[in-house]
Amino acid sequence: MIVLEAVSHDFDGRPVLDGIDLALPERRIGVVGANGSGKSTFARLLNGLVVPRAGRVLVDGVDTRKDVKAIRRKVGFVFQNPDHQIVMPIVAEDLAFGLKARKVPKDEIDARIDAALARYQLDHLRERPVHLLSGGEKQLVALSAVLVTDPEIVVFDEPTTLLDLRNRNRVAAAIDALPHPTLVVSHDLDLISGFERVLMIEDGRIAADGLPGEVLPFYRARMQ
Amino acid sequence: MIVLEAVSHDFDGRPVLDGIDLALPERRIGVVGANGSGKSTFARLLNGLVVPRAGRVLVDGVDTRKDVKAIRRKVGFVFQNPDHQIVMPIVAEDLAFGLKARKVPKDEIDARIDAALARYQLDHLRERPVHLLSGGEKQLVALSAVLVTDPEIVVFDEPTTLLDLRNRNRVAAAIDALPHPTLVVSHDLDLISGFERVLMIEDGRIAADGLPGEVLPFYRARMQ
Amino acid sequence: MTIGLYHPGTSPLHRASAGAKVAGLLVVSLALFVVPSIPVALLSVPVAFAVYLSTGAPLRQLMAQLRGPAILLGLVFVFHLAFGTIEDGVLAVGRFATLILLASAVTLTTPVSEMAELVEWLLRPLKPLGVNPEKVGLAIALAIRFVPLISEEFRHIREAQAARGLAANPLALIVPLVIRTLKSADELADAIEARGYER
Amino acid sequence: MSKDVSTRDIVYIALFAALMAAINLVPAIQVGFLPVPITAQTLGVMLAGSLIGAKRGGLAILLFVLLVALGLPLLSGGAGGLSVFFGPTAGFILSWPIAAFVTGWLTELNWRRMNAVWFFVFSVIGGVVVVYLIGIPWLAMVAKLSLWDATKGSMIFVPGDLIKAAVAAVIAETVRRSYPLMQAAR
Ligand SMILES: Nc1ncnc2c1ncn2[C@@H]1O[C@H](COP(=O)(O)OP(=O)(O)OP(=O)(O)O)[C@@H](O)[C@H]1O
Ligand SMILES: Nc1ncnc2c1ncn2[C@@H]1O[C@H](COP(=O)(O)OP(=O)(O)OP(=O)(O)O)[C@@H](O)[C@H]1O
Ligand SMILES: O=C(O)CCCC[C@@H]1SC[C@@H]2NC(=O)N[C@@H]21
Ligand SMILES: [Mg+2]
Ligand SMILES: [Mg+2]
Repeated sequence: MIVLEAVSHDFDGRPVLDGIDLALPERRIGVVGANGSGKSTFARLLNGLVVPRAGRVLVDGVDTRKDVKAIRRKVGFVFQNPDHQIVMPIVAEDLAFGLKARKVPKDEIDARIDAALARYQLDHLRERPVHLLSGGEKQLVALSAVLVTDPEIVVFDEPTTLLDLRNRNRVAAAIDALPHPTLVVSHDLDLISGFERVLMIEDGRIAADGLPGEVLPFYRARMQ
Repeated sequence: MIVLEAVSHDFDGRPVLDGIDLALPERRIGVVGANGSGKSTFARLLNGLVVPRAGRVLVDGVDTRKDVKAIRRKVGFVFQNPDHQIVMPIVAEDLAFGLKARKVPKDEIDARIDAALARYQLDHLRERPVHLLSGGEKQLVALSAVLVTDPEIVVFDEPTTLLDLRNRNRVAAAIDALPHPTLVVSHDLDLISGFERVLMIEDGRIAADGLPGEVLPFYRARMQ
Repeated sequence: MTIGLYHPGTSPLHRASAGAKVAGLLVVSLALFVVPSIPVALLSVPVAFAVYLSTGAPLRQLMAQLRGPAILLGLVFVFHLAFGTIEDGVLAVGRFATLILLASAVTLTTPVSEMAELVEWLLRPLKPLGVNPEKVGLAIALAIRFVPLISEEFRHIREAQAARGLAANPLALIVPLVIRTLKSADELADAIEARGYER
Repeated sequence: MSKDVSTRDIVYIALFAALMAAINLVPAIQVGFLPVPITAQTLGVMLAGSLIGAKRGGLAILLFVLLVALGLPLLSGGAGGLSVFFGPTAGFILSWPIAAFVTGWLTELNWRRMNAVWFFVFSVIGGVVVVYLIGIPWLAMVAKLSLWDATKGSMIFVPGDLIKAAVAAVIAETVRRSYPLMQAAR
């Protein structure tokens, strides 16, 4: 479970998050909000990429400020642009990257890569150079590279904006099928319309919080 | 008016557009299609960025193969990612850049920049660094930089995919309000649902062509 | 990976380890400079040429790679004929021809990834000095990863500017290219940390 | 790479090494039977120093040299591999990391007053003077030329090198105004 206690943050003195208190026991959480409202900052809190100026962020009881290593192991993070999170030039090497960082033994690495690729029928891409994949394939590889490290929670920051409709549907289905608790930041409201809970951020505060059926129409109206 | 006569194109021998005949007298034209179906190639034909292997493309009677300079002056092109077309660090400098390339006199440049920025209430951004603007502001600056050169037709290739709802709405309103004939390639079907004509491209051919009310439901069904 | 000048094959050199090949190259270059003997210099060239041919790369590629060095060696030889002794000329040309042939043979038969591993291994003793071989390995992989990203960005930018009626202008191309790729680099750095990479 | 090189530094280093490789798409010019080509790549050396500073810029170009040694075809005419380091241009190539470091060091020292003119001056000091100081003696040694002849022959590079320094200066100044990198890094 994710817990935020009186979390505030600013960049160069400009407040971005402002006294947020939240407990998020749900398994499917969506986050919406305007450009610059603080969504990405909020998501980055959850795996310690951003450490708040004030307050605490706890993931399953672990403080992100105190044990970054444990947090990185617990929280997988999928970014908007797969091109900017795939580190190695070959698909299999990239999946191995996170495992090597965690000092997983060599033979186990191979088995885990096989399993992760099989999950989305990506086996045939194993030895392919990343830059020749389609956008949707790249995003699924990026997701596999996160799942292969066995996180407990997966956070997505706008994972479908760069994809076309068909690729978007492929990634949306993958997110739907995840057994992990998941938090998704997205401008694509359809993507989160079936979630258990949606937060709307405005000027660094939670301006709405509830079922998608309540929050999304409110957000749509606000954006007119 | 845009006219295509028996236009075919291939990249490295792989056919991408296949014998397209079209006359497009409408003032609002939308183009939809799956990833890789040839939409961007189609759009690029219209301002000579792509010269077809076979057939001719005429814009107001000018052949894109024969007079690229005239075509570039006639057809303004706005891309998906404004970062690619923005050259100079400051908004006003960037708007001036295209005018200088066209040898517009200095005092006229200033007046035209003022007018272009005023159109979308961007006056306050005149001296701002472009790379610190929000996505929507950037896309509107990119559009202004195209309009400032006074094109006769404006082509958009997925102009809203990177934007949040509010910025998307802002850009959509800007497109709606354009006095120019406009062609928009987009995965955002709402954006073109009020247009006069929609083309659906599939495997390099026009698979559907008509009113949005006819073409869009057909396309949606195809993408499931 | 089969990028670079590496030419895949099954020759004895292909099967030898990268470390052995580079060590061999070092020993031969030292020996050639320590022993200034005309017969050795004369003999070593055909031997090195045989090694070069044994890589099994297409003859045309092999010959094309030698054109540049051959011209230079010709110049050096003429210089010695004019201002020095024939012996010195033979010695100098023989040494360089041997070394260039052997070095090319090593490059042709060793994949870049194996070379990178060798570098990481070689740097290990420097750890106490603060050199981190794993970081060097990461930098190599990232540079290879960046090349297609840069060319993709470059293509987008060139197109967008042609569309704005801007003729190819190096300033107009490189400024957005640098800024866009720097932004990608920032995001990539975040992703590397998010994926649990330890500094 | 030393301990105080952060993950972000590594990514920048890799990026500028890759930019060096990309600049190689501008074809080099081979003059007469001179064994050294006129190349656009020193532009990358100057930019690395000007934009990411001494340590990172120098390491970026060093990484590029390492990639060449590993067998990637990143030099003019698609040359690469270990044999390059026995050739007449090896001195120039090995001078590049030092050149980037010097340009970067001067840029960092004078960061507050940087403008296009200073970027030009520092690009010339690093990317031309340092490069010639190391490259020309090496060329003389390998090609068995007198130092004087090698220097005279190398004067053919001067116009191109000055143009590259000017281009680097305008680019660095424009980037400095749009994306304040060096400040963020310190
Ligand atoms: N590293 C940073 N340094 C300075 N300011 C930052 C930084 N990261 C974000 N900001 C600023 O903080 C505010 C919130 O940014 P954030 O990225 O969280 O917004 P967002 O809701 O994700 O927006 P978007 O929809 O554009 O992704 C913005 O004004 C942004 O400019
Ligand atoms: N410059 C190019 N060189 C080689 N192939 C290309 C080039 N541009 C496009 N293609 C190929 O042509 C086909 C059509 O591409 P195009 O960009 O027109 O598709 P699209 O419909 O715009 O797709 P998307 O929705 O992804 O933008 C694709 O298979 C693409 O890979
Ligand atoms: O590509 C290579 O093999 C290295 C070429 C070195 C060329 C030197 S660098 C300084 C001087 N300026 C040029 O344009 N060429 C030379
Ligand atoms: Mg965001
Ligand atoms: Mg497209």
